Amino acid sequence: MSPVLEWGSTISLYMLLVSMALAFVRVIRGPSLPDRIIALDLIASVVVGILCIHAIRSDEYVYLTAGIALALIAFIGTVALALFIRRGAPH
Amino acid sequence: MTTFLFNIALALLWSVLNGGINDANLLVGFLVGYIILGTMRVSGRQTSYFAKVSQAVRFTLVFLKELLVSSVRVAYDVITPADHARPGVIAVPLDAETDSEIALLANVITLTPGTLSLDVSPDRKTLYIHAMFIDDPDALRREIKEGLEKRLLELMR
Amino acid sequence: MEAILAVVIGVLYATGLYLMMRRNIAKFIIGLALLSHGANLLIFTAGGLSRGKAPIIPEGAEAPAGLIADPLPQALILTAIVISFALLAFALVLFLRTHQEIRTDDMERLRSTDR
Amino acid sequence: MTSLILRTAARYLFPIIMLFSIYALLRGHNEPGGGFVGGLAAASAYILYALAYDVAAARHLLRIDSRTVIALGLVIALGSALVSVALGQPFMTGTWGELAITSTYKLKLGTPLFFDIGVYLVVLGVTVTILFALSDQETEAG
Amino acid sequence: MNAWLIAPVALPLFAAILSLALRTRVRFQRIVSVCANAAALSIALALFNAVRTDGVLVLQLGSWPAPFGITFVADLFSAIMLVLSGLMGLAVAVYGLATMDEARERHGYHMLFHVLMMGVNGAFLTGDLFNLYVWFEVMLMASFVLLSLGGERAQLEGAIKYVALNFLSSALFLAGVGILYGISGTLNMADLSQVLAQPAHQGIINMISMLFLVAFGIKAALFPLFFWLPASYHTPPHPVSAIFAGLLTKVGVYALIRVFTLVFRQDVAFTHQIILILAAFTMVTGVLGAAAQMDIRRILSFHIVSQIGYMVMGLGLFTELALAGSVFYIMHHIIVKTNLFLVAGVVQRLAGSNELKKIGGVYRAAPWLAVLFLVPALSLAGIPPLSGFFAKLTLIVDALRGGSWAMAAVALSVGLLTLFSMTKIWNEVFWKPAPEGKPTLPLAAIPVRERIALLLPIIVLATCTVCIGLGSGWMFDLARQTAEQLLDPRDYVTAVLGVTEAP
Amino acid sequence: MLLSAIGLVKMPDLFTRMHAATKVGTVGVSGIVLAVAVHFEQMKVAAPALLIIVFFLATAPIAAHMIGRAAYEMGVELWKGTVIDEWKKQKKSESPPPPG
Amino acid sequence: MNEPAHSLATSLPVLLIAAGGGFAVAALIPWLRWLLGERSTLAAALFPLAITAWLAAQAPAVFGGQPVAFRLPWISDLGLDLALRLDGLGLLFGLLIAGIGTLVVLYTRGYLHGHPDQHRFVMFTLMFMSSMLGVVFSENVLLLFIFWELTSFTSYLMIGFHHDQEASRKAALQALLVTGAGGLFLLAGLIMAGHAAGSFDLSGIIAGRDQVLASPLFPWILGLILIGAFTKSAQVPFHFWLPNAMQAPTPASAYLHSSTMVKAGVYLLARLHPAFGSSELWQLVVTGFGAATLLTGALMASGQVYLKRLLAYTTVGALGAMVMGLGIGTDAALKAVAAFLLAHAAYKAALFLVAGIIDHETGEKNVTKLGGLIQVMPRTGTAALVAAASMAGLPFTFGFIGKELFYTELAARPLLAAGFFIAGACFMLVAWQTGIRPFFATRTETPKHPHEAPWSMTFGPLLLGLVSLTLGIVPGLADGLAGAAASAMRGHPLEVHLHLWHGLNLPLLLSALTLAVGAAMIATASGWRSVAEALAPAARFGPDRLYDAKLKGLVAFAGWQTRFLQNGSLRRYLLVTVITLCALVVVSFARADMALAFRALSPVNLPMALLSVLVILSAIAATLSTSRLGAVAAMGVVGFSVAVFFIFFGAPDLAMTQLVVETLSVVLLVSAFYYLPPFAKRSTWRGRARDLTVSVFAGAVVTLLVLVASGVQLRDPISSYYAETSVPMGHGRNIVNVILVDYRGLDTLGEITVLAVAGLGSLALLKLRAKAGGKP
Ligand code: NA
Ligand code: NA
Repeated sequence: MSPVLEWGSTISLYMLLVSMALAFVRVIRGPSLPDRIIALDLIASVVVGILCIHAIRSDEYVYLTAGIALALIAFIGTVALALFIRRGAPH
Repeated sequence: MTTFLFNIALALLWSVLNGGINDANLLVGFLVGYIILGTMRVSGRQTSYFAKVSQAVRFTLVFLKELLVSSVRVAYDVITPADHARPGVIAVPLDAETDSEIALLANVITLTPGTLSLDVSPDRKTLYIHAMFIDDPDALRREIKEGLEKRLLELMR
Repeated sequence: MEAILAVVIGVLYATGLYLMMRRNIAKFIIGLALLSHGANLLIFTAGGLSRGKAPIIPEGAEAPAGLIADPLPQALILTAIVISFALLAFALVLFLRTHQEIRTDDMERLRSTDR
Repeated sequence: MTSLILRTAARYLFPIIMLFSIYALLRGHNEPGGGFVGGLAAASAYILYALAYDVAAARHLLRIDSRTVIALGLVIALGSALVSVALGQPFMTGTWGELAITSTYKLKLGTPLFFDIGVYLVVLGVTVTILFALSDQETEAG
Repeated sequence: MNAWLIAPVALPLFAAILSLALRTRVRFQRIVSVCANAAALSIALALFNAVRTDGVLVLQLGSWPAPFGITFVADLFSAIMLVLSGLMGLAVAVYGLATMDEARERHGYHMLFHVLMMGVNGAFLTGDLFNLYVWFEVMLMASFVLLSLGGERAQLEGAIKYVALNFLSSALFLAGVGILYGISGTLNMADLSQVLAQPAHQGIINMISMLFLVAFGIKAALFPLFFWLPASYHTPPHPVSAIFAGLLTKVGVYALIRVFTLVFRQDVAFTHQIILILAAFTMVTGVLGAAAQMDIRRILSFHIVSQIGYMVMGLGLFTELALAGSVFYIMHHIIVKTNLFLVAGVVQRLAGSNELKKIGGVYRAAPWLAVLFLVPALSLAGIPPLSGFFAKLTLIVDALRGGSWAMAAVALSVGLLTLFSMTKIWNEVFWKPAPEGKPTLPLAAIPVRERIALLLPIIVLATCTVCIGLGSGWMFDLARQTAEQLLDPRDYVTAVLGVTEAP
Repeated sequence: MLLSAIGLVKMPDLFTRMHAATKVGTVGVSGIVLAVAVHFEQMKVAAPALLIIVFFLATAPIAAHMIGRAAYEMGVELWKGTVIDEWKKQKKSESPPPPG
Repeated sequence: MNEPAHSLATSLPVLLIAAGGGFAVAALIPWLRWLLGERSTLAAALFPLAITAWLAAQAPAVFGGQPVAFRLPWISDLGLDLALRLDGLGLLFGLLIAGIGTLVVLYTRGYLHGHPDQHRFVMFTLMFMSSMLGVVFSENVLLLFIFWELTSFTSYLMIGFHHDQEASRKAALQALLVTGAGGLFLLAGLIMAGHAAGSFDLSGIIAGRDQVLASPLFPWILGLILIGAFTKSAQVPFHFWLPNAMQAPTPASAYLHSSTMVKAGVYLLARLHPAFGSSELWQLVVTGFGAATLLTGALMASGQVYLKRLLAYTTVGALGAMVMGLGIGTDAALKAVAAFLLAHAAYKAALFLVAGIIDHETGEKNVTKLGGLIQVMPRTGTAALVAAASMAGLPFTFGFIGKELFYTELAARPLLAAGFFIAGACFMLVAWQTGIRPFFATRTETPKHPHEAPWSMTFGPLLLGLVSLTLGIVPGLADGLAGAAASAMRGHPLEVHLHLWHGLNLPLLLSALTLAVGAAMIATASGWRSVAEALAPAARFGPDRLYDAKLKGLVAFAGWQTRFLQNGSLRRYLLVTVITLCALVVVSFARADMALAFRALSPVNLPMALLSVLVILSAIAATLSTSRLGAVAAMGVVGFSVAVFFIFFGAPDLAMTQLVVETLSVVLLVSAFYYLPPFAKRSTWRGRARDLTVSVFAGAVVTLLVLVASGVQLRDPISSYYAETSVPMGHGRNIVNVILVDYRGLDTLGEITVLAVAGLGSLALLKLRAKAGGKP
């Protein structure tokens, strides 16, 4: 692995992790439910990013399949959450 | 016809997933897609598809440009301490008619940073958009209608 | 790394158990999920953390090229994940039904069968 | 009324997700994937459809009762495990053969593959059953 | 015969699928249910016979050699358990014909029952620790649903506790398996037996063994882990209670015995001493719990706990005779306890309740039922010459021989308290006149076909109880041989692994 | 990606936060995925990598739309700097939105 | 005596039939009843009659020192064999049991005439008789115990025969629990004795008595066995159940509580006398308890007015006398016991049967309200008179012989003699009250108009009276029987020669004095009664009340314990479970005294460390979250982060599955939480703190486990095999998947079954209610 790639991927990785942490802050702080949902959605994206970075760093493309799965499916959770808050609970 | 095209698209997708466009992959992909669509029974209209390819390419390019430009704008707003945003919700009258047209337009608008489709009015004539930088609502409306919607409709019809 | 993960696992177990001891049905469910995560991570850690490659043999090869992660714990966890998903789903439905039937989500009020 | 945008997207995303699920299923023996993930992905597709439209529509899309899907999956899984018994080998012994689709493309078929298909169907059926049932609650409650 | 080892699992699964596919056709499901259970019993008997003549049977699933694949093993202990589960399955299936309501049947009662049997049989047969976990889950999931199916308030409340504590048990079991694999690199129990035989790292192995002890202890309803059982067992329909009472906790006991004779057997002075202490408390708290109850099934549920103590006591004493006592006790108790729950079902049918205060006069109304109750009840209390006496006798003889005075005292006095509970039921339900205005129906009030379905299993099981008592010599020899195999697992290990490493 | 996350934390209201999260997130992931495609230099890998982008582009806006709509309908407050709200006007003139 | 007895081939099965056949015959009775109606009772009487006859036929051989024996191996490893043996003691008891059994069955025909459950009573009687015969024929002590327990249980059924009455049920339960508890002590004692002696055969224990006596456990062995015997034979302080058991129908009382079951304890002591009789402990304890019982029974009897209670207390006293004799254990004492046993059985059974007739015919149980019955029931009166005379110890009855023998032995033991003397006087009083007064006092009105009872009922008392009289006049007839029995008690042959006239000696004097004092007591009977009534409140502190209090206390304690443990709070259950786990693991850890030895652990990876912090924080956030959705979201973060762990440690399959499952879980939770109310804070501060402490501790224990286990690798994992064979044999490159569908496909099969059940179960759970309608 070239040093550029090494550094680049490392930096990206840390950036992604920081993103995740920040998104997590939003999950915790809210204040509204949609805020939390967006943050969760973002975390899913970040995980895709991490998957890709890891694919590069370990030189294994097999992780990409997981990325595809997440890219395709993660939004369903978001949609469900959105529908949920829109409906409002019966209580 | 759309169904058939979609089926071909799925076959291609299959091949790509399976690591190469070759006869066997396409065949299997087509079969798989056929089965899926067969269970779905998506209704469609007659359209010429291949003629649209060039339009599609053009549209994609325009879209990518929009995407990048407004990304930078949002990013700028994010990293600079001051808030430049002038957000608001505007209504955009729609020329798009079919579900697919409306949906695609809405998604494209959402993907374009700075704008976010909120909802379509029940009569399907208006799209409500949240935008981050509204200097002139009418200008923005025009921008969307002339830029994205027109090209999109060209592509779809 | 094991030490850190051991702490993570411990925290997952602790929070999971704590939530399961709450009087709230919904919290119980969350606790259940956390505990499952803890158990999965535990198998993963105990099975040996390797920095090897994914246990997938390259195309054309007969055996993995170098060090690979132990595939067995992975298979076990996969099974466990699915089972705990099934359990979570069923527990959720069960609690939902209980709530509908008894009109409370307070665990401490579900005592009639012991008395 | 759910979102028109969502509904439209669901119509197009559904086959794509399904396709991916089958891909994950069939390639699982050699690449990441397999019956679990495939089945979960397929279920996600139906759930998306149910979220966008309603449960009835999704159920219609499935065409057969989700319980039948489960039964089918179990039958396939059990049947594939029993093939070897019929051949006088222990239960679940993998039995492999090749199916030539074209001259260059030979499909390697084995009972483990069919077993995985069974897994796929069960996972799909179960996930869909539970979520549909939960959503039915809603219709009844609402 | 080896290939047939899978049948006790595959057959119920097939029956379950069939019931699922034909879920609207209740009559058909019933036929499938009885046939499948009858076939399972036949297979179990054939396997048992084969084990007795040919020794340990082994099936390497998928043709993968042990310890790489999953191995099914039938030694005497497994074979006995299989026969018992087959017998209980058939008895309860027949009984269910008369008592199960069609709504439950349409919603999968039969399918769940088959799956339950599949899980139970799988647990008895597997020689692989993680596979055991899977069978536990199969069994548990089916039992969760069977327990809550119908959704009555009590059922739901009971099920929540059942689910919660059994989930915890599974999580601990899983953790134990994970850690054990981590240190030993294998999941095959025979292999584990060899790997762990080396003297190193006993402390860690002990710690892990405690995970298993608690995990299985919850399933077996050991003190102080039994809470889920009295909270739930009296809530579902009677056939469900009966099969739970007969088999489920015994799977926990089976697992305890299997694991603590095959895998964790290095530091007996520590591990088995703990087991012994828990067994004593289990007996006492269980029987006292029963003394405080005023409902037939609640009394019986607490007695399950108490009796589990006896079964585990043999493991704790860890001599050949004591283990033989445990095995004997299990054989006896499965039959007796199932039967008592079945009788409770008939009482419910005739008197309308299982609450002692609300019913009575069953002796007058249905004297034969009274006899059928007395046989298992007295056996449970250890009255000779019924099966329970010999089981207890074996354990007590061993405890006294080994100088475990306290254990012997506990075992004896708990027997008396059991008698107290059984006579309480007898007094209140059978002897006491029916309360004013709530006459108890005679057996003749039940339509003939249902009566046959209800009574036939009870009669058969009662006969078994008497036969085990009178033929206790033969049964004892069997238990003794089983204990011998358990105490010296060389046969088992050789059969599974092919060769035995020098320890 | 990081930008989007910072945005998520920093932006004053939900809607503006959403802009940050979904768009920049998508672009960020796309960039990384492109890097992957370039790194592996094979069709076999690049194609799935590109698919990730496609799928992201296909799904992210839907999610964003759903949240935005939900948030708006549940009445999450807009930032005080919001300049215009035409939907509200429209809604006021119409009957209240149909539930569910 | 101890050499293996030779068997009489033809006689073998008969012993077995005697000991077990009652159950088989009992099982036939419902059919007999269906065939013959009430006459089935008469048919049933043939069974005990046949046994009696057979036993009588064996007498010559047995008297000749040739016991009949029978042995089948049963559970030899436990020391349990089906070993039966008929010797002198067995013969004496056997004749009593089968003979009186015959009479009792006959009696039942009249006593329960028209009773719908008559046949059941006969069934119980036969079952009981067989059990009792089993006790006295058993050569193996464990077998003896089996029959012992059976007598407890069958007598339970007989005592509770009038089960519609609460008092009956209570008395039956009391008898069962007291004798059952005693049985447990007995079993423990017998097993320990068997272990000490190296044999569970009676002859083996006798042969190995030196080991037993030398064993440090001997006091325990003896104590345990004595408790068993004393409870059965109603010795002080366990005597209380016997009078209460008079709730039983009279034939049962006559059978169980006079002639047979209560004598099982005496029998056991007699049986074991050759083994333990030589120990001082035995002599002290057995004599002491016997004497105490004798006095207690006799004194308490003198205060009673109800027929059966009068008889019951004298039975207690008589049993005490026999036990006392066995405690003393000299040749003379044993001879006295043998004779007294026979005498007592004959007169007491007769009196009970008479009491039953009186009750049956007059409906009156109180002796002070009875009189003049001789006019209407002469046969009964005659029988009563003779029996009472025997009980009072008047000359020319066998009771006199028995008493004389006792005085012969006791002459040298003034204290015991005094006790026996007082008791004898009391017995006279009771004899008067029960056997003479109702018939010869002034005629009184009774609830029912009395008639002479049918022959089936009077036959028994008359025959027994005849026996008392005959043996009283020609005591030599009993020489053989008493001699054989005494020999068995002694352990070597004893000659017994019974004479009516021993000459003018001290025993005779004492007898005469007893008669005089007894007569005085009869004259002042009402006075004695008032004394007894005045003392009655003292019974509150007696063992009967103690039994009640103990039973109540037990149930109360059980209730408390159960409410405490099984209090319905899931939280409590979880706490206890978790604490148990922690305690056990920590104890193992502390015991092992090991250091945390880390294996070559993987190095700390900074991104992973960051991720770990994130997981921890989100887990805590999920815990603290006050909103349902917040908790779900935090849980989602945990799930995603765990997936990232999987990514980094080479598990793409896991990561993918985890991610998809997490997404679906969120959908699932959200769909379900929709129906659940928002979180409410319910626990108190203290409760939360306690839960938190325990949870954290549990977490720490898990951490400890992982840490400790990480340091150990006993062998290379088996998974290298998978890497080598996955492609060539599993035909797949994804090893994890090959494991799932091939190597460990069975796991997966089980797992999808779990899934299927979860799915179908959820559906059923949700739907079945919908069908039921009911609540919304
Ligand atoms: Na049980
Ligand atoms: Na059970």
